[in-house]
Amino acid sequence: MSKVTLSYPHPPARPDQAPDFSRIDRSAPGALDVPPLDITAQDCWPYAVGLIRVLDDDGQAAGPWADYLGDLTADRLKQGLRDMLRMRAVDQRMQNAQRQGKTSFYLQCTGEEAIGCGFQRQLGEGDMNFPTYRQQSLLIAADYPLESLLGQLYSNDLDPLQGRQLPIMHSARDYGFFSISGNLGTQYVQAVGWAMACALRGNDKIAAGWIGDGATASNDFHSALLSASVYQPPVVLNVVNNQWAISTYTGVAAGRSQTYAARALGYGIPAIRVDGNDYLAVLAVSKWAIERARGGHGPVIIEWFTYRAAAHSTSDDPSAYRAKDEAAAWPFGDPVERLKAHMILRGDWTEDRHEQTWAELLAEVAEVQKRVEAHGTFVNPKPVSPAAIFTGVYADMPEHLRRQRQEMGY
Amino acid sequence: MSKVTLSYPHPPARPDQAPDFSRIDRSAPGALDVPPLDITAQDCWPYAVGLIRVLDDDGQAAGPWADYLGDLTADRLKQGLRDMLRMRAVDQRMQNAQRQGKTSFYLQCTGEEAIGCGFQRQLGEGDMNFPTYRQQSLLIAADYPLESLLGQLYSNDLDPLQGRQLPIMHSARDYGFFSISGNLGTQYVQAVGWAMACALRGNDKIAAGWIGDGATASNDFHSALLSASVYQPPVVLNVVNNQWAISTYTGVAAGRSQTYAARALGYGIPAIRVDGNDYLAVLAVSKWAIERARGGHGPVIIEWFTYRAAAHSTSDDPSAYRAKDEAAAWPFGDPVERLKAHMILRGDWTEDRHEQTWAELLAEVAEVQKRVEAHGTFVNPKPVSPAAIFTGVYADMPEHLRRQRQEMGY
Amino acid sequence: MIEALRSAMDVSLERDPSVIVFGEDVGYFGGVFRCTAGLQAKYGEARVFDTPINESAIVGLAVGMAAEGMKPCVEVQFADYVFPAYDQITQEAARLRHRSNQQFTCPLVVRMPTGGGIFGGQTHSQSPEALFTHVAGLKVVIPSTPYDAKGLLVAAIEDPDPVIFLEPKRIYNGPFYGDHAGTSVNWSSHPAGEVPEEHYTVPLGKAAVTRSGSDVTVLTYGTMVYVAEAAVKAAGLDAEIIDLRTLLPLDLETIRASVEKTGRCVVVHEATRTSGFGAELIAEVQEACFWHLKAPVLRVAGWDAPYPHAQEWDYFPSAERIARALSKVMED
Amino acid sequence: MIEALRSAMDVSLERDPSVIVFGEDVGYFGGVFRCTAGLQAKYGEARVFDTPINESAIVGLAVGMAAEGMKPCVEVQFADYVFPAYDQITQEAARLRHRSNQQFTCPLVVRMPTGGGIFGGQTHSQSPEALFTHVAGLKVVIPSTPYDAKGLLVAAIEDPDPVIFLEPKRIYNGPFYGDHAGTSVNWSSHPAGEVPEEHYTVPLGKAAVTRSGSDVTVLTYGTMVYVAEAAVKAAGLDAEIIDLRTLLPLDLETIRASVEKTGRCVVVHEATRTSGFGAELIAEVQEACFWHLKAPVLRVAGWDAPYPHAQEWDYFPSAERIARALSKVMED
Ligand SMILES: Cc1ncc(C[n+]2csc(CCOP(=O)(O)OP(=O)(O)O)c2C)c(N)n1
Ligand SMILES: Cc1ncc(C[n+]2csc(CCOP(=O)(O)OP(=O)(O)O)c2C)c(N)n1
Ligand SMILES: [Mg+2]
Ligand SMILES: [Mg+2]
Repeated sequence: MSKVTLSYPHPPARPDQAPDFSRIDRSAPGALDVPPLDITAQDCWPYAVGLIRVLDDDGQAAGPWADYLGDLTADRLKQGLRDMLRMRAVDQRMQNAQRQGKTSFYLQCTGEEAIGCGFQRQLGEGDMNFPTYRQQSLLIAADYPLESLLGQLYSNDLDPLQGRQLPIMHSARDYGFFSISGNLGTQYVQAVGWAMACALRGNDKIAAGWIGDGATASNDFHSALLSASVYQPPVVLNVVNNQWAISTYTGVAAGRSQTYAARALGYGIPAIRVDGNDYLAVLAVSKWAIERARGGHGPVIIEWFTYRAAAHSTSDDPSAYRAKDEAAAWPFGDPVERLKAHMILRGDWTEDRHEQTWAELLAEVAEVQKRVEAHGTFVNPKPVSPAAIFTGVYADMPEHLRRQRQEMGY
Repeated sequence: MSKVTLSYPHPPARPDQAPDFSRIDRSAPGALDVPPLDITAQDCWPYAVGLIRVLDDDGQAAGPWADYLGDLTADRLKQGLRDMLRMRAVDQRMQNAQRQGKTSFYLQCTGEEAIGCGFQRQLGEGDMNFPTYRQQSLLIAADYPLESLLGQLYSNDLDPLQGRQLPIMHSARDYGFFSISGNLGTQYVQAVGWAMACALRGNDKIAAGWIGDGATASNDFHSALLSASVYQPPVVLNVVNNQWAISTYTGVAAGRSQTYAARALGYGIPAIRVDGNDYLAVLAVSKWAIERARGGHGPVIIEWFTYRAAAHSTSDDPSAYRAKDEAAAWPFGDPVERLKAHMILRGDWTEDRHEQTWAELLAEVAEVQKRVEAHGTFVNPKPVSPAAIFTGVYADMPEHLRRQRQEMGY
Repeated sequence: MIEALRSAMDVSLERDPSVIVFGEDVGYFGGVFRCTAGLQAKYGEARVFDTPINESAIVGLAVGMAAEGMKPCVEVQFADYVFPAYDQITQEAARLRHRSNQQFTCPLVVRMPTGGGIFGGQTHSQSPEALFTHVAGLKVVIPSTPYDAKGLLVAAIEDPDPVIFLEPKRIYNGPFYGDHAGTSVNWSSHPAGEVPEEHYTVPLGKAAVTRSGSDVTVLTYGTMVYVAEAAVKAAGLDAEIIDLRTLLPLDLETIRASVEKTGRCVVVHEATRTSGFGAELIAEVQEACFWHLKAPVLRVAGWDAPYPHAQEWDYFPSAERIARALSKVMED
Repeated sequence: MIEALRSAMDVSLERDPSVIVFGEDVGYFGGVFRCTAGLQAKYGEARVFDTPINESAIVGLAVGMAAEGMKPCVEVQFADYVFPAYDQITQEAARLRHRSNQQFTCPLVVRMPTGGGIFGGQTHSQSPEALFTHVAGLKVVIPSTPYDAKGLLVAAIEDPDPVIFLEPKRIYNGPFYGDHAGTSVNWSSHPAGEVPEEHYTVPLGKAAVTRSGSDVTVLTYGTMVYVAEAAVKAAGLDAEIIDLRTLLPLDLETIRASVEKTGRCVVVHEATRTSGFGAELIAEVQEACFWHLKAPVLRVAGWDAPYPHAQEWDYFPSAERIARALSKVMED
């Protein structure tokens, strides 16, 4: 009898089972110190398999990373909370808009708001994110005009992309947000290329790559890590590990790798794993990583440990493949609730003000939504001219496209 | 002033400099023990950054890996030496044949003979290698008929591949040798797929993937490691690190990775680094790895540390990019010389017998060569029918190929 | 068509233990289009399983397995995502038999949803068939009915060579006549929507004449078979519509017979026009039927631009555009 | 042609600090074909450098750099090895301008030696141009003389959009008339072998009539320009030979003018026939010039099989095969 059998990674629970995160190690905040900016990959093992946390379960900020962050003003925290709430308001309303048939597609980042919101607030002018479709939070925290954001989602004349791209596939150069591709992974190595260009120009800008846990399996993840390891450009490579890739458990992308951060260590790139539902941990580690990159210490990988609380997209129903209420069972809670608790503990916030802010932001988004919808929705389309199909394929329109545009009647 | 500069890996010496391998760590044979077959990646760090050796500089076998190998008969050693010498004889003669214009292309594995020769002798019937173009040594040690080997190199009617492939791109299913592709890397993930098929059939066979240090940069290297990590098939993944990829120093493929073996650890695959110029170390580690795979303990990576003593191929002249006499300065010597020294030390061999064996093998190869050349060479071609272009594109020839064959006149 | 495809894999898994199905989300969940729903539960994880998101790994593993003698039928989630696997498909799978002089063969199927009409934007709408028809050693198949989908997929799985199997996702649930604003029709109302439960095959390499006529020949495949039907109706012509079903190898005989009869030809596909498969069809038609042709062969195809989201129906070759081409080709 | 290409990169590196050159073995060593020899020494490692063996990384990095505003000119060692980069080229570089509504653009050049005739076997001989001409957003260029090579490469580097730059390696050192057994000719003996040292461009999108004639039009490019010349001589016909130079966008005007004049056309390329670029040429020619055509347009192309090693000269489209097609097209 052969002793050989294949192995297939399984999630801790399927729909007929109770959520089970007992295998997840929850070391206390403060267990890991702040490494020097020039730490090498070799010394990074504890950070790559541990989890950097700042907020404890009671909402108290503690440990060396809290110290590293220094005293945060109440305004700074409110800004973070408002960013996350605004993000959530947009997600909720646009999810509904899609359900009402007003747009063809939507995709929420619920539960992951802290990551993009916190990271973006640490970036500088001219830095460039290479996001996936689930980093709309970067745009929110970059104060991207909601008109443009929603315009893209409705493919109407407020859409900066003239309706060309699927809703959620934003592009906003002036807000440090690279054009999203539907092809997973491709942006990751492009981020490294952009960062190399920054280094060659000596302009002190950095790039940030973003990728989901599932897409770390892509070839471009490898290409990116390899190139970053070889040329040492100023790039922060983010992995958002939200436990799922559509219906596929993160274990299928991880295999026997200890963590995604640990995989990066193999490439000789320092890597660090962070509680992505902890806004303060996000701020602290982002600050560290961005400073490191800008300071010429080379690339760094951050694995943001989080949970995709919502469905993959409006095309998806996770009840078919994962345990009911898994999100509620997530051992690291909800980023909004956790920051809120911290602020209340500090005396900077109250339940009432929270309710009030949420209502205010929902109203703000609703107001913008109404205005934007007047420019056309999926059920009441006022798309930009079909001639937009032909412009921008090339800088100058070649003859054959001119003929085709004519054939189309424009 | 920006603190950011890019980094470009450099070899220790260029043509105008003296060879310099001082940075290479040469721990003594015996420094590393034999890990249990079910060792995990996490415990593999010492093996992945160390170097397993058996033969010391005097030709003495020592340490736990020597013990693991057990007593080797003189015949076994002679077989190894003869394999390597036969390999070298073929390389020399075919290199010359190419220089004489008798074949379009050739490529030697000088200095790396121990690896394929030793590994192959530990494989079992039905195991399958997925080689690169520099593993002809696997064929030699599989007792592949020289007629077929040389027939392929001359693209004549003795070529099992009917002249279709570039010389050196062998294929020999019955000898456990998968069809070589000119596209670097592709075979590596195919090896994993074959191994999965073995596991699914429960046939106790294993697969062995082969890749050069340069080609570890390829996407398929990543795909292979990832898939092997996820499904845990019986596959031995070999990396032949011969310090060069054509003109490119191995550092360009390694980046800041400690070693190629260390990169594999990131994928959660046990990895081990071996002196590839030490025939006994090759035998020992191959035995261990193959036993491990066949025993159902999953994939394993071996980095064979060696040096490409010859040019990349007959199209290449390394004097343009690397230090003169670098091969001679290689701190781990020549595999033939080292095994010979060991055998002489054991009293199993003499300089005379060595000379005699070498002469004998050269004569054997020359004799076969003469016979094979009678079937046609590049200067005196007797290629198989051009109709071979059309057969085997598909199992059954479709109409359009039949028409084209007709048009060609066949 | 989804049930038909599932049934094809079901009967194949049942009959031949070397058949194996894998891809992204195809295992536990059963595929984002549900084509493999229930198969893992029925045949176990060793026969039907999920993979990491790496298309080159999916195909690369399949090549290794196929060489060993298994018959992998793998899914690429959208045809737009096949490109990371392009190297393994075109340089490896396609050539393994030839380069090894038949020592190793590569009987595998790569299934992928293709085409637009679902508001998927540029990365869920592409039609890359011509990028495979240029590659010797591959077969390229695209069904247009549930009956054909099952029969062709079974034949593809049983074929000894690698097959690219394109599934026009716009007609997964029912035929589509180009009227995107109208109500959608279900397969149950279509004769070819009926699919026998048992094993059968539809041979690769054979086209189907889905409407016979004498005025003009329409060469098309996939979703456009129905849009062409609508266009023919609109144009009021007695057109012959040929559903190619297999693009490589091409059933030139059926094409030739038709064009020799009608003397006119229009080629229709969703893919971008330049260097699309329509070009190959025209090259063959004009060579085979030159003396019968009464007018130039016209192409109706996707514009040479990325597939747009909002302007989808200006991009998608409409029945009106096809009808215009039909009328034009009749003018001469 | 190698010196011409090197000179094109040299003047571009000199003039524009955002030009950057990289690829496998292109740095210290100067490329396996020596096209970049001396450039690293002259411009430094930050401008000209070696990369790991990962074509998708090479192009992916270039896309990121180009988006930032640099002008990368990268080398893929052989066109046969471009496929790992196919995703980055076709899904990313080609569409970045369009999908971002011009926020980001992608001015990059991917250089690669293409074609056969050097006994390279199936992985050093392929001609993948048609796999790029189907992709909207790309330009596809292939020179046939040193003069054009330099001028086109400079134009490609200066072009605001991504350019696939195919270099027919068989004519790197001199024109090749298909007589593989004969002595090789050097560029020094050819008028277009002379290359000015200074900056100049040859515009993209313009074909060249390399021989004017009235009997028949030969559409071709790269190495086959010379083989076609030999064939025309052998056939004793007054053929017009058009060297397309840029395949996408195509110079249809020059083609149309010629075919309207001659009424006959033969298309020649090394790539496999089915769905090759010849198909596109024929589709356009028959549509544009139908009423002028006196005979079907014929294709002479590589057989639909992997490129063989020993049977290279049975595979490579020979002057005899072209001459046969020319005669055949004159028969009608
Ligand atoms: C190359 C490619 N393959 C497959 C897909 C289909 N796809 C879209 S999203 C997705 C899951 C991605 O999961 P992950 O990377 O974890 O990101 P998340 O959705 O969790 O944020 C898949 C498979 C794709 N877009 N691109
Ligand atoms: C995909 C691909 N890219 C580039 C090449 C060209 N090439 C052939 S061999 C080689 C170097 C390989 O070096 P390495 O993997 O270290 O193997 P070695 O020759 O040292 O045995 C290169 C770049 C190729 N064959 N395939
Ligand atoms: Mg995920
Ligand atoms: Mg090497």
